[in-house]
Amino acid sequence: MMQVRPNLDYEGPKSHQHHRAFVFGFEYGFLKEKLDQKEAAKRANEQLGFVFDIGPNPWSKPATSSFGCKPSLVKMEYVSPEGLRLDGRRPMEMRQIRAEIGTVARADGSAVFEMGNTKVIAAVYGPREVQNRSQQISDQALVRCEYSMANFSTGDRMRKPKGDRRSTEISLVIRQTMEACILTHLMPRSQIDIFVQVLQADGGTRSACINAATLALADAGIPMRDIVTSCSAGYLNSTPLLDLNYIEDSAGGPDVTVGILPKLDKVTLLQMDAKLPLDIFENVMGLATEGCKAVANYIREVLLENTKQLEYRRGL
Amino acid sequence: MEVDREDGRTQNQLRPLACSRNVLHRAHGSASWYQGDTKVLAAVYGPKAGARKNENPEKACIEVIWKPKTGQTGKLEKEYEMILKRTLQSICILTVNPNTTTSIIIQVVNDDGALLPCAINAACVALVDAGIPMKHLAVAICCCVAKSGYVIMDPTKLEEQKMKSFAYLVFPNSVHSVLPEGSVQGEPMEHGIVTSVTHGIMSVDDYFYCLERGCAASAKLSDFLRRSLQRHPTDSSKAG
Amino acid sequence: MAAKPGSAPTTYSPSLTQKTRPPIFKGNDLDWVRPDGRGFHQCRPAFFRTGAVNSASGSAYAEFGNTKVIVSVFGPRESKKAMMYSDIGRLNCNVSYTTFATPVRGQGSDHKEFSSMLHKALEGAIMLETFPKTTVDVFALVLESGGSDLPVVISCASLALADAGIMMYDLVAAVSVSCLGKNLVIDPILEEESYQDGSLMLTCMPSRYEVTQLIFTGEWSTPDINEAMQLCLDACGKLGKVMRSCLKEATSASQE
Amino acid sequence: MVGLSVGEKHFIQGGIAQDLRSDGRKRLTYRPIYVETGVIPQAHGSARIRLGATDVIASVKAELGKPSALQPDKGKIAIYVDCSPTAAPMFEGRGGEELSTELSVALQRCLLGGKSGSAGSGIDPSSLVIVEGKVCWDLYIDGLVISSDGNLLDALGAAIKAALSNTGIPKVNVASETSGDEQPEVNISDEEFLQFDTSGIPVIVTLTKVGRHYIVDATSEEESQISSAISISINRKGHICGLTKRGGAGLDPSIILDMISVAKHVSEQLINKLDSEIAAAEANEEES
Amino acid sequence: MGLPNASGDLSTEVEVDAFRRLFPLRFYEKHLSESIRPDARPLGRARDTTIALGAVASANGSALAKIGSTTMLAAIKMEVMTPSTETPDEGCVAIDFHMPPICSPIVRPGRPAEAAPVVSKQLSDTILSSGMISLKELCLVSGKAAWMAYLDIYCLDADGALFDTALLSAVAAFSHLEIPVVSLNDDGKIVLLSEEQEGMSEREPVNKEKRKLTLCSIPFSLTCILHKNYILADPTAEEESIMETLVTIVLDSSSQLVSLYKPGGPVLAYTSAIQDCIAITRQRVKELQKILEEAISVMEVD
Repeated sequence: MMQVRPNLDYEGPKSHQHHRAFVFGFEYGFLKEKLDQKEAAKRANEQLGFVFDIGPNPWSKPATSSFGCKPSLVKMEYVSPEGLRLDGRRPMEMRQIRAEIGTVARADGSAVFEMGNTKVIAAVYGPREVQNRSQQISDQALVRCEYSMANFSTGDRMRKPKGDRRSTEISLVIRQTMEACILTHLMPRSQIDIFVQVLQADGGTRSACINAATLALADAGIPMRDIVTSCSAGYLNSTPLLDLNYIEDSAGGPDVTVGILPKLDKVTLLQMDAKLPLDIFENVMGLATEGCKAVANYIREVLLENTKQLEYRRGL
Repeated sequence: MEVDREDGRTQNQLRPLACSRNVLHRAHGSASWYQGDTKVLAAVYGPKAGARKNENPEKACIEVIWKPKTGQTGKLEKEYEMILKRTLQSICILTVNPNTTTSIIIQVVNDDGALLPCAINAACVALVDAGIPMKHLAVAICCCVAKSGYVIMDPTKLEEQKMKSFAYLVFPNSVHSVLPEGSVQGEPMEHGIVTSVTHGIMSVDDYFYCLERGCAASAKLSDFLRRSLQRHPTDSSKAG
Repeated sequence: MAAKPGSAPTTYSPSLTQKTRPPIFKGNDLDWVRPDGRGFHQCRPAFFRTGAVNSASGSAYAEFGNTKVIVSVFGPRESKKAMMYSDIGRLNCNVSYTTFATPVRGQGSDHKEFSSMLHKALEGAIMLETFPKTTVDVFALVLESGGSDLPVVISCASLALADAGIMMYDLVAAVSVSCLGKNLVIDPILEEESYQDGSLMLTCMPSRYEVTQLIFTGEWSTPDINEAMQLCLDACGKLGKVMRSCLKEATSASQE
Repeated sequence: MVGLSVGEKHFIQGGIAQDLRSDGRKRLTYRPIYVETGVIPQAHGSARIRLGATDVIASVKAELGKPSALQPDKGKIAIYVDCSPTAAPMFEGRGGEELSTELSVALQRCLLGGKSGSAGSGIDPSSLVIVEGKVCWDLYIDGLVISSDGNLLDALGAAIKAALSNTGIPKVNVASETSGDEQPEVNISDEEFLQFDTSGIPVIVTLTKVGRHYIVDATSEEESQISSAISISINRKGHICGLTKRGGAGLDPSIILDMISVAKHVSEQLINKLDSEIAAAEANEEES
Repeated sequence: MGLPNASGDLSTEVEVDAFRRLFPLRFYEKHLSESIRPDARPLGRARDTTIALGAVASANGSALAKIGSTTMLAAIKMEVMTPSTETPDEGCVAIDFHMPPICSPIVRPGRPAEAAPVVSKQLSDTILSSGMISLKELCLVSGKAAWMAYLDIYCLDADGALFDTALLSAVAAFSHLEIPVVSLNDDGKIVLLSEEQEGMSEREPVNKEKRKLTLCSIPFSLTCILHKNYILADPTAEEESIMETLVTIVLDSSSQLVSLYKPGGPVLAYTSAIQDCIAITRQRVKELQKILEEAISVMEVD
């Protein structure tokens, strides 16, 4: 089987004024056929190659940003007849991903993870002594997680107090997902803190946070069963769409977030809101899973590169 | 002095009473108490290890949480919590389980007048159901004073609003025991008031008249309470 | 019954018909008068009294013109926050306003900024090592705000600490100066503060001649800073004397 | 916050006394400053500053608002700082609030000047007014501490300065004159952006007094040795635009004046360094 | 120490203090059997009571009331609101009671005292149901504008009998209240008329007559402790914490019962005890009425 591999040589677009979708473009052709014959057949008619400058760009002008106002739910076209999405991506195309390890110097492990315009930082502290004695667990490590959003992360400046319901819920989701992959029994009576900070939110923050947390945990050298990677997919205009951005996410359609342990080939996280027929759900979930695998490959490469650097620095 | 009441009751007539206990499975003790359309559910948890906040090495602590039917707890609920707490503290034997906390949760199911008395009665049954040591039972009743001076018992919400003033009174249930009667100056114990809360202006004489009538009506309530407690916990009792 | 709970109608406080009040001074006009007729370098008469709150370990009341402040000190007592062992004591400060303190009805909430400033102004003067593992709480309530609130709170708090018998190196006196146009006015009132171009607040221990806290806003040149600081230091010295005599009176009164 | 042994404390203090700090710097040298602008695309202006292991982001967002009744000819500027728990576990939950408020207040004081808003302010609030008494820009400046290794205030001050230089506010055309209480209609231009004159924005220099000496740009190890510190904001003209004292111990007034003159000297170099870094970052951003 | 056997000898004084802390109830009962209280009061006597009107310049009406060392500061601010459609010609009174951390060692910042909302509710119930204020007097322009009187009471020092002192300060603040002269401007908003404008302004003030509220049947209250057969009037905080049965009686100036409040307590209140309490309260109401009248006359002389 062919590897789905992000184009690592490609340097990301410096200016978001000319934001384009380009990652995975060609490679995803294979995925598609494998995934969904019907979709592939539909797609066969389409032109190959990229068509730039299509669709409004939500990031271009903050003052007049369509980002703040929710697009109306009534029949909006999220996929053009040519089969392109609002930001110019194809339905099965992921946004560009980029990761960097070791961005917070004082943390035990840290990473930045970007999916298109979504950008999150994760920092891991621990394993260390449990701060609150009453929470100590005698036979395994205590994993804690806090998710917070920067005031400037959304289009409209948000002024939510810390610890609102959404943040608490996402904190819990991330904690449970990460707890499942950390070998907590190796570190009894200790505590591991995972802090994720969203710098820019453009849909899929949940997935981005989990990916960033995985990298940060790996950077901190915390023993894990496997890395966890996550990706979301949705279903709009009767088309399954991979890696929804904010506008697609707020369209109100179904949104499936999947987290997998790629090596063990197990699902650790599966969330969906809104309803979806079972057969379509399988398609969408399958698409998200493939996205996860693509992310996993990229993360593995980043980690490998990081290890090589470490080796080099040590003079090995 | 004949009074027309909307539901055709006489002045001293109470609404139909209903009481069932052990209605919740997770709680240590629970009860529901209906007075006409006013319905209150009470649950008791405890005695459990004392929370640090209200630790007392000599006495048990009682904590009341009042859940209104809708909305959030405001000042009114805080006041009710305080009155209930003080009332229940005075009927429980606190020295048996020192350094413990007993929580009583009151959930208002429906309010159709005389809410606080109804809640006190429900809490009382729930405490018995949980087996919390008590000195005696308490029965609570609401008396309304009209502008023309007559007094009615156990008003509905509509009557409560129409009347000039009303008083919530809590009387102790008479103790049938071998112990010497705990009374002073020759007055029987059930004439003493545990709690009294009034609202609106009334003359002092009106108040004493309320006391007298309330005390008489409380005897009926008291009987019902005793009867329903003697019954098997699961079957509910009804009275007219 | 009469009050309808839950329905809080929006209210406003009626304003004067004249749109804007004339500013208290004009541009570069050098001979304007302060609204209360004081000289530029003249402070308001200060009134202090200790022992205003019986249930506190120590307390003081201060009145500077319309600025009225009560400070209570509790402790040293057990730390409420489960803190780690510490061989020095903890100082906990809180400043709040009454709802009617300001001309427009406020929320009466805590003033976090002032709380932390009060903490910083006092911590250098208190011998924290004399009450290890425990906390001293300093709570201030501004009954009426008439300008220079923070300096009054700080001076009053140090008197309350003295009244509570907390060991200190010295009293802390605080004075602020406002810069209006080219003039420096000491101990500004609320109206002057709302027009100020810059301000300086200095808290010091008068007998030790040490500055515990210093805050500037606005644009200052070095000679201006020298002048303003000297002004404040002199005023703090005088204020220190008033505070000292208040304490002496209180002790002599209790001995009688 | 930082637990140090007696030996480590002596090492730091001794190094400072000998003008050679543990990272090889002199007492009055800053760590290298890295400036990156335009890091938050959806803001009107943003910048990220790294000072050793201290890493902060500042963003500027403008929203249309109404001027306050007291000052109808001025826009509003607000500074909020948030300490992300990624910087230190103690900022978790509400733990960072205290420091956040302290930093926000100090920055407001150091960068926005007095209440009248004209003197000592880096930005002239009257330049934000569109229609007097009716429409103005409300400028929200948000700071975020991502990683902290001392000297947060100076770093945030520099980040805000860089973010403001990076800021372009859309030009607004007032459609037609309206009378009375009506809000005038405004058109926000897509093409034309207004830049701020940022030359007047002061820089913040924090001088930490350790023993008898002052150091700039203290790391968190060094900050734990504070007897007292003074943060001074100084503009290009050499005027003091704000000052806050931190740390409890009392200081003799003459020492404060001495510290101010030292800070003035340091600020000249810092302003030049920062300006050239910002210019380089801007050029870098435009290039790509 | 108002102890009969405290002869100024330091060692006995320390012992008495220790006894008071260790066995507070026995300490009190010893006193009660002698018909005296530790602060040298007879059982039925209230502590010294003072009222100072106009303590806060920034409010429209204010008063400082002290009973013993319990101190309350009440202030009223008048704001304008649009009356509700059901009651177009009535204003509104909003009453709030605060216990800031300065008043007692029990209260900590951030966590409001348990007693505060309860006293707050009791106060607004009592004041509004007593009929002391006619809400119609607060009307400015029927259906358009009416006064909203914000009454905030701050406890500055808590030493028992919180409700009594708070009610006294509230009543005093209302009697000090001076309603500002206002007029209606062209936009339908109420604006303030300054004194020099009053004569020459083309706009007629809408409330020239109504500068003071007429207070009819003012309520006064007294809290008593029931302990065995003793009745202790006006308890201190220490007494309240030791003997837990409290009865608060509110009577108005025409001796009508506004509230009789006994929230539980180990001692049962029999008719005779209640009658005794009411009798003491009647006397206390007369006392308080006199103190309030004196405070007002002092104010008017100034």
